[in-house]
Amino acid sequence: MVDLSVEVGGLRLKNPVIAAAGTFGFGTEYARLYDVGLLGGICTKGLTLKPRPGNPPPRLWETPCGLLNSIGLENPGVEAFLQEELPRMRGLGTAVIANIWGETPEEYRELAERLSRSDVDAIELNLSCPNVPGGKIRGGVPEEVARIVGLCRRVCEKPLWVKLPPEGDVLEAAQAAERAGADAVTASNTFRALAIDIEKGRPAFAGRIGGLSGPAIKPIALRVVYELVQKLKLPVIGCGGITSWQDALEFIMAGAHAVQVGTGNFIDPLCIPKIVRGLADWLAGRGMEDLEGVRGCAH
Amino acid sequence: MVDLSVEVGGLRLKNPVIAAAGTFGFGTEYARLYDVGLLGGICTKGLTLKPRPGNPPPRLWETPCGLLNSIGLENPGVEAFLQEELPRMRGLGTAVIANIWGETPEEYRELAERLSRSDVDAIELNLSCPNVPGGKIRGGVPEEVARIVGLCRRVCEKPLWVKLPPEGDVLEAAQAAERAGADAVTASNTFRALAIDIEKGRPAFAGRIGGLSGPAIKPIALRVVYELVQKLKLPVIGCGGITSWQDALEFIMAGAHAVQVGTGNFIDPLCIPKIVRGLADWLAGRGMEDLEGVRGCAH
Amino acid sequence: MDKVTFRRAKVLENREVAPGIFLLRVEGDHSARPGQFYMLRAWELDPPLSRPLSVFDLDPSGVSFLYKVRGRGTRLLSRLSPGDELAALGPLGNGWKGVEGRVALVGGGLGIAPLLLSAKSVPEADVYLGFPGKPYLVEEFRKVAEKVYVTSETGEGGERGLVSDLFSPEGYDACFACGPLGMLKEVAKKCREAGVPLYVSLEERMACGLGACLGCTVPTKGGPRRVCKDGPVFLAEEPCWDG
Amino acid sequence: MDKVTFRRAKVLENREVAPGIFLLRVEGDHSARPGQFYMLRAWELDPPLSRPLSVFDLDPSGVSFLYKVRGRGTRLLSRLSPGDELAALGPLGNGWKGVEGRVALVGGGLGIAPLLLSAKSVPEADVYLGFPGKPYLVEEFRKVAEKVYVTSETGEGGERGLVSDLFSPEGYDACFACGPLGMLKEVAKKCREAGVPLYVSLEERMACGLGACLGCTVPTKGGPRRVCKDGPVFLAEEPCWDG
Ligand SMILES: Cc1cc2nc3c(=O)[nH]c(=O)nc-3n(C[C@H](O)[C@H](O)[C@H](O)COP(=O)(O)OP(=O)(O)OC[C@H]3O[C@@H](n4cnc5c(N)ncnc54)[C@H](O)[C@@H]3O)c2cc1C
Ligand SMILES: Cc1cc2nc3c(=O)[nH]c(=O)nc-3n(C[C@H](O)[C@H](O)[C@H](O)COP(=O)(O)OP(=O)(O)OC[C@H]3O[C@@H](n4cnc5c(N)ncnc54)[C@H](O)[C@@H]3O)c2cc1C
Ligand SMILES: Cc1cc2nc3c(=O)[nH]c(=O)nc-3n(C[C@H](O)[C@H](O)[C@H](O)COP(=O)(O)O)c2cc1C
Ligand SMILES: Cc1cc2nc3c(=O)[nH]c(=O)nc-3n(C[C@H](O)[C@H](O)[C@H](O)COP(=O)(O)O)c2cc1C
Ligand code: FES
Ligand code: FES
Repeated sequence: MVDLSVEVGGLRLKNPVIAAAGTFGFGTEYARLYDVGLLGGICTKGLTLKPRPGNPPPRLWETPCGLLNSIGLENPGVEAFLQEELPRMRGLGTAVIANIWGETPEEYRELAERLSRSDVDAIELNLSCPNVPGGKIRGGVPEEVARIVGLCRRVCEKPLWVKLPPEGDVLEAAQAAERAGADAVTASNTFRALAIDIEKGRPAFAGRIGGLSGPAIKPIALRVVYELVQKLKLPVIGCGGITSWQDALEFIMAGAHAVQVGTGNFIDPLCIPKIVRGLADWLAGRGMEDLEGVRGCAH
Repeated sequence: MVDLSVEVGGLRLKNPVIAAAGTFGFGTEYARLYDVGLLGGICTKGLTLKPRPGNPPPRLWETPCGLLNSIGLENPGVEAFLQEELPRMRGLGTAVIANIWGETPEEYRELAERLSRSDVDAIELNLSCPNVPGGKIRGGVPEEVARIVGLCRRVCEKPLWVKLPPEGDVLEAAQAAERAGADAVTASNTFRALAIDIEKGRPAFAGRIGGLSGPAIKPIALRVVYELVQKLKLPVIGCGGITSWQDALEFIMAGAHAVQVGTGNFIDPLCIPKIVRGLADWLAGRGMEDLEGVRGCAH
Repeated sequence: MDKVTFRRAKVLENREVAPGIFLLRVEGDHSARPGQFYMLRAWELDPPLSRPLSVFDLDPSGVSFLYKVRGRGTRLLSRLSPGDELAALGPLGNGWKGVEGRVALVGGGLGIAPLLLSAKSVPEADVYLGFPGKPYLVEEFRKVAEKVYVTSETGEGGERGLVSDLFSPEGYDACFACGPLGMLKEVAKKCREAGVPLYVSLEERMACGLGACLGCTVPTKGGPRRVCKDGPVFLAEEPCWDG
Repeated sequence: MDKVTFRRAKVLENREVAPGIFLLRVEGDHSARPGQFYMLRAWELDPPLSRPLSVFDLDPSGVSFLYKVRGRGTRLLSRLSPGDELAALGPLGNGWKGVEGRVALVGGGLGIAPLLLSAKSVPEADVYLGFPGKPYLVEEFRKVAEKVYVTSETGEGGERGLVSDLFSPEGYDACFACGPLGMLKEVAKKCREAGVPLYVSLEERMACGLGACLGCTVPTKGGPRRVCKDGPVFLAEEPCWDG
């Protein structure tokens, strides 16, 4: 019998495939399509203290094998989440990871404190949103990471994951998160990128720079994970461009404890259960019982 | 009449579309297919002081809309280039830009000095090759850039272009190149990236990390150019994922003076002349005579 | 909440009914309310997103779509031949719930696509169809609605002019309009003046189609709304139109 | 230096001659020497690279290729129907210049692809074909060569066994072999012992196909060589084989 369950950053997941923040809403939307209890977990849309309306349209722009987005963290705010969304999410039968974003370190602390007293299974600090105009936090800068993680750690009993950008001093930022008490690192968020609407001669998005996700970024995201795993004691959750079990396996062979799938859900809405099944079949076909034997084998 | 000619970093080109280093050999290979005199210019394969055999196979690995390479700077060395390749290149009817790579700052100086006395039209310092094991130069580090460009500037009369990686402190590196006397900046080289061969459970390349190029990286490369143009006085030559005249126009609207096409040559070997024609037709269709009116319009 | 499926399905027909405009019929047991749509794809990773198309018609053997080749995705769709496969996610969106009484269905260009199903399900519906050139598929509408008014900008096969000029909301209990922004604004103005409730179908770029990614959100008087889930059909006064 | 072209061309035929193995015939005035190849593509940006396939045959109306579905690119090729378009760059590579006298052509699996053209152009050629299962296209070879020896690992339609076991270089002036590495090594050993010059066709991943990118370079006794331009045909002693 294959056992895909995994312990990652203080949290036991039934399998290592998690829906990435912002691509899976609060889980209920996809529940119309399939049993999302098959997932290892769901990261919520990024939550902020106050509700946010997000950016004006267009918010999406396609690039070759990639997706640029400029959502701007539209969300109902943490209180509405706790009252309306979380109870429904709890009924989905999978782990709930609250993804949060603050304009200041203090906002992160406040969010972490509030959520720590709630029913979520873990908290993921989004230190890396490329398209929030007011966003002063630079997740690639070790000092800022240390400050925010430290503040949150003190008020948060739940497993604390830190989601980093794929750019900047990623390794040093991850090490800063480690020292400040994080339980796991998610690598990575989207890449800062640009599209120009040549009809208009203007950037496609009002906020100009957007975040690039999808298969296009996979080889870079995989390299980031590979390098982090070599230097970090913390478990790494791989993310970026995963659309198949083969992609997921690449990240696991690079040393990831779990993976997150974002844009893959748009390419194939049944992507995550297919990945879970594919990993199980692959292991079974080799007579292996779990992923321990392959995790990090490519080092 | 549309005039696509452009002055970039001390060099007048008949049009702004240049073949990127390492993807177009020494020009003669593609001359079997079409008149490469249609190009704005050709950057040579990266030249080193001594001949280099490069890396073992495989050297290529496909990723979604992207190409990972681990060529390892195979080249015949600068002397063989000057004696055998350059005379033939001169007969092709387009500008010749010698792309060079040194293991140390002194090697760059020696190469620049040697080529400055030759018949090439410009020299491009490759400060950013991701897949040379001995490569200690980090083009994203401003101090190293300043040192190398300074050394080369002193011995080089030809236009001196500096090719940067898309990662690291790109802006500061570009500013360092500017201060040290560069004539133009090429942005960018490939991204450091990884593929794992899941059959083997090992990285696809013997040297593990390779360089990612092709359409996949276009939105990030474009963002890099956009940001550089805002802060730099030097002309910027855009490079990364260009395969169509629309792509080239995006870079020009972002402020690039010229563009380089690499992987695009593999996707469509007639790519560059099509881009040149497409830009001319687009301008003609709008009743415009040159690219001045659109360069940088997206800022 | 309706059940949504994501399935591979065989193409039964993909016929060019007018230059650059295709009628695509896909096999399977599909369902939809008027105004609902599917996300379709017939490619692997590039382009990454599926393309939203309104349900044009339903029949026991399948579902059909009417689309115009605009860019890469619709060009790829147009190359499908009978027997080829595509993948379809749907039915999506709130659709149009219909209303009591006399109803006008107004479509401009490809905006006619969601109207056939509406005409089929609303007993007293008049149909107004506006074409840029030679009209197409008008017969399909005549089969299900008594009054079908046709305009054409060139005058071929219909009254010369714009459908928004021809159309008058007087005497209707409700209207449903679909088409280019200019036309929608014009129709909205007339309906507002006549006090007739107008429903419009909006278009926005979509990634998930399910309401999860917030990629298709538009500002409305009631706050941000997702076109894919809260729409695509809105009461005309809701969206904050620029103008 | 031969002229190379890059052209769109219509598919005339794309027939599955054995499970997963297709014979693709493409329209146009094509040329090639034995052992030369084309880079083919029938997709836009993804996958980025074209696929190298040896010329199987030439006829006045076009050129044909014999290929096995291995991964994404060949799977996409296998979906082409007559009338569809693909793009072809070629002819590429040095090809095999042929030699005087009695020649043996040895092919294993898809390695038979470049041999038909050779058999057509070398007057005194014997052909050795090895198949994993049921043989295919053997008739084509019988039309152009007097002696065609066939092996099959299952014994169907030929002598049971491996072509490299059956084959003996005695009495030949030269050999040309094409197929999996194991087979090539075996044939090379026999030819070396018999003192018969052997030419082999190598395979490597390719980006440009023209000798410009150095993506297909392999180490040889004479230094690095590009399979696409200095090869794909090499004298067997040149490449540094791992073993
Ligand atoms: C709910 C809904 C129903 C629709 N129904 C129909 C229909 O029945 N018939 C029809 O012809 N068209 C319909 N459209 C528009 C259709 O989705 C677009 O024409 C199509 O997506 C264009 O894709 P493309 O790749 O050909 O164009 P491209 O310009 O290459 O597309 C690039 C990107 O822009 C998006 N995009 C481009 N135009 C539109 C648009 N008008 N609306 C939303 N996204 C767009 C694409 O989805 C893609 O992400 C509908 C749109 C929506 C939102
Ligand atoms: C000069 C030459 C002639 C060839 N002639 C034939 C032929 O006539 N018939 C035939 O069936 N095959 C031939 N091959 C092999 C054929 O090119 C590969 O099977 C094909 O490229 C696989 O592509 P894929 O997308 O299906 O496989 P994938 O595994 O998805 O391909 C992934 C990548 O690996 C490359 N690749 C995979 N296998 C090979 C290989 N064996 N050689 C080179 N690159 C490879 C692909 O080109 C691609 O870049 C030839 C190869 C070369 C170099
Ligand atoms: C539409 C969209 C919205 C996103 N919103 C968030 C978010 O709210 N918080 C966050 O941490 N990451 C967000 N992301 C980033 C993803 O969670 C993920 O890190 C990134 O897309 C890379 O993974 P992928 O290539 O699998 O999509 C968003 C991505 C997309 C495409
Ligand atoms: C096969 C290959 C070889 C390359 N060799 C060099 C080189 O020798 N010197 C260099 O500066 N850049 C080299 N590059 C980088 C390209 O010149 C270019 O900067 C990069 O590929 C991004 O552009 P593209 O997406 O258009 O390919 C090489 C790229 C490829 C794909
Ligand atoms: S398309 Fe994802 S929320 Fe509408
Ligand atoms: S494939 Fe480019 S050199 Fe051979």
